[in-house]
Formats: sequence, structure tokens, C-alpha cells
Amino acid sequence: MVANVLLFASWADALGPSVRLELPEGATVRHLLDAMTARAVGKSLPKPLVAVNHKYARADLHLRHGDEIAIIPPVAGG
Amino acid sequence: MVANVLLFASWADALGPSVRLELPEGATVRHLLDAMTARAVGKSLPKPLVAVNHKYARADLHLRHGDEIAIIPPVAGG
Amino acid sequence: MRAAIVDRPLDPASLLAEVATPASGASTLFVGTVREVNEGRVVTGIDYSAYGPMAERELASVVAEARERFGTERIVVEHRIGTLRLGEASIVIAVSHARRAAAMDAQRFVIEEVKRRLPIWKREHYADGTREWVDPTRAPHVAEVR
Amino acid sequence: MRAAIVDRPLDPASLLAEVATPASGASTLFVGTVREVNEGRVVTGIDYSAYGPMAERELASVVAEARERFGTERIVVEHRIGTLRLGEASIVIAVSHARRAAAMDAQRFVIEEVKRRLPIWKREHYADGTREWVDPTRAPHVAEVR
Repeated sequence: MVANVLLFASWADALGPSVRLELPEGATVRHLLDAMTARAVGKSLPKPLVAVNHKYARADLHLRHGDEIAIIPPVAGG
Repeated sequence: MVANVLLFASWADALGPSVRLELPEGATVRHLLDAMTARAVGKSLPKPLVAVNHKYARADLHLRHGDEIAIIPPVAGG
Repeated sequence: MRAAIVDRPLDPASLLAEVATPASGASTLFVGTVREVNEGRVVTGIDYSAYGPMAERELASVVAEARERFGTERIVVEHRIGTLRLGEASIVIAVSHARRAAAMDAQRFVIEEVKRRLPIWKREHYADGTREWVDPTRAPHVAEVR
Repeated sequence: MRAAIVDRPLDPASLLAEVATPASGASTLFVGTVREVNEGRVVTGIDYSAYGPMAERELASVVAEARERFGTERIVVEHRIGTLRLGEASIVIAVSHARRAAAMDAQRFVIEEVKRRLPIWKREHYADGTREWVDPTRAPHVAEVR
């Protein structure tokens, strides 16, 4: 499957506002994180969480076609 | 010594804004409270604290001529 | 740092402005108001009365203790006395601090100490025309049936 | 109950007015502001950016959880995004409740959950012309020397 992944803050500065990733069918959030970490090699970006359809997602969640996927660097609201 | 004791709230409603008490020389706050309680017999007033010179006073404090003495019913500020 | 007992309406926004500074990360405001129902009785207004000089002294002490304990000068408290209508503010506490936790801790410290120590009394006016001095040391249900 | 992410200046007094009701015994206001010094560096301004739809959703969840937990509908939160100057408010939380302890507990719950969960990021502008995304997960002193 092709995932269009939204990026924010330091991750967006380093890699742009979104990236397209080719992932195997049945890929999990953990697979996505591994692929994104590979893209970020050498950029010293902070470890992120992943949101799927506007919710924080566990590492074992299976991604589906059409999911809205986002990389969430450490948040600093308030 | 003669003590002029200031009263507030329910105590003032029952006994007026102040009362004069004759106390033995060397009387303590406890003596004062006993004398005031005697005055309040039958009026079902709440148990008060005593302030001397604008500070809450312990029962064993000795009263002196010229002290500003007040009966402090349960407070309800805020 | 400022603490006052006043006999005019309180203005929360002006107290908030008074404590705010570019060094603050957080400001908090606490507003105590006259509540329409207290322990099941319909309240129409409140008289607050104070032992003035002692109330001023205790309030100044509370604020000074909060400054020592939480490390900020930016604390302003006004307590109103006199006759208040429903919904009117009886106390406003404004605090600002570099750190939010300290601002919130100081706010709570000040209101709890005010309730515990200030020689201020309130007489509630009820819808049935009666008035009664509020005594927080009485158990609520005992108070009802007395 | 209302929660919003907005890109205009916040007005704390209007949020306080929005939650106040004659049923309240206490109202609290929390105002988070841009601080002039953070971890020893002089800050001149902040850009806040959000993952908009998720931030709105999380903020609404935080407010709904506070309502359940503390038993009041009277909670309003606005978080500002965009470029803020020194001393400007980034977040305002207003709560009112019959009981003061619950109002203060709800206030603290909301700000702590906002800090923990909202997908909002801030980039500080420093006096030396540099800018940096704030990462609360980094130890302060490590951040300084990196």
C-alpha cells in the first residue's frame, strides 16, 4: 500500500510537510515508524508518536488504505 | 483588670458589638473564654477562638492591660 | 504583592492584568462567587462582615507566606465585604509565576488559608426571608434540622 | 462546554464571563503566556503550529473527560496558534463549579492533559536570531549543549 504521511514541526522542517511511503499490505504502525526512521537517518530528529485518523496509535495497529497517518514529534502545547 | 471584648457575627447579634468584663490580674485567654461562655448561656452560640492584638491567641496566653481582645466565631470568608 | 479588604465590586480582569509580566509562564485567577443554592437552601444574597484590622493582617500574612512557599511576588488578593447579590464575586486571587504548577499551587494555598484564617463572616439571605450566619464547623445536616 | 483552536488573540475576561453562572461557587482562569526566558535563553516570540483536526479532537476529549471527572459543564478552553509576542496568551482555560476544589482540580487536569496530548508544537525565537522547536522530552541541559 502507499501511505501519505503528514509531518509536523522538526520532522516537517527536515523532510517536508508530507512523505509518500510504500508499505507492505498489513503493515503496522511499527513498520511505518521503522520506515520513517530510515528516512530520517543523520537528521537527529526526536522520537515521534504516530497518529492514525486523528488518534494516537499503538505500535501493533494495522494500517489500512485511506487512513490519515501523521508523525507526531514531542508536543509542546499549552 | 477590665477587658473590653469585641464581638462579631452571631456573637455580636446575641450580645452586642462589645462587652466589658472584669477579669483577675494575670487572667489567660482560657479565663476570658470561660467568662464569655457564661455570658452566652442559653444562646446556643458556636464555639469561638480568641484574638489578642489581631492574632489568634492560645488558651494559656496571659492578657495584659490595653490588649485588643476579640471573640472570633467560626470564620466563613472566601 | 497586594492584599486588600474592600467594600466595592471586584474586577477580576484588572487583578489578572496587575500580576501579569513577561517573566510569567502562567497566570491564574480564582473568583469566589455568591452561589444560589447552599446546602439545599435558596440563597438570594450574602452580607460579608470582617474584623477589619485583623482580616487585613491575616490576608497580608497569607500572601507573604505564599510568596515564600511558592517563590513569586506576583500575588494579588482582594476580598469584598458588605452586601453582595447572587453571582457577585466575594474574593479574587490572581497569581502569576514562571512555572504553571507553582502558580496553581499558590492559588490553592491562598484560598484555603483565607477560608481557614480570615476573620470574615457571612450571613446568607434565603428565599424564605430568613438570614443565618454560615458556620462551616457545623455538620450540614445538623444545621438543616436545628 | 467549548474547546477551540484559534488564530487570534485570546480574551481571558470573556472566557471567564462565559463560564460564570449563579450556580457557581468558584470560577478559575488559567492563562499560559509566552515567557521571556526559557531554560536560560532570552525568548522574543513563539510560533505555535498544530495538527489542526487532531488538536481540535484531543482538546474536545480533554474537556469532555474533565466534565465527567469533575462534574461540571462549565469548562471553556481556547488554544491560540500562529506567531505570538512576548507576554501574549497561548492558552486560556476557564472553569466554574459549585465547589472550589473541583474547579481547581479541573483546571489543573485540563492544562496537564493539554500539555501531554495536544498535537501542538512551538518554535521559540531567541534574542540571538535563532529559532528552535521546543522538545519537552529532552533534558534541559542536554538541550543547551547539543
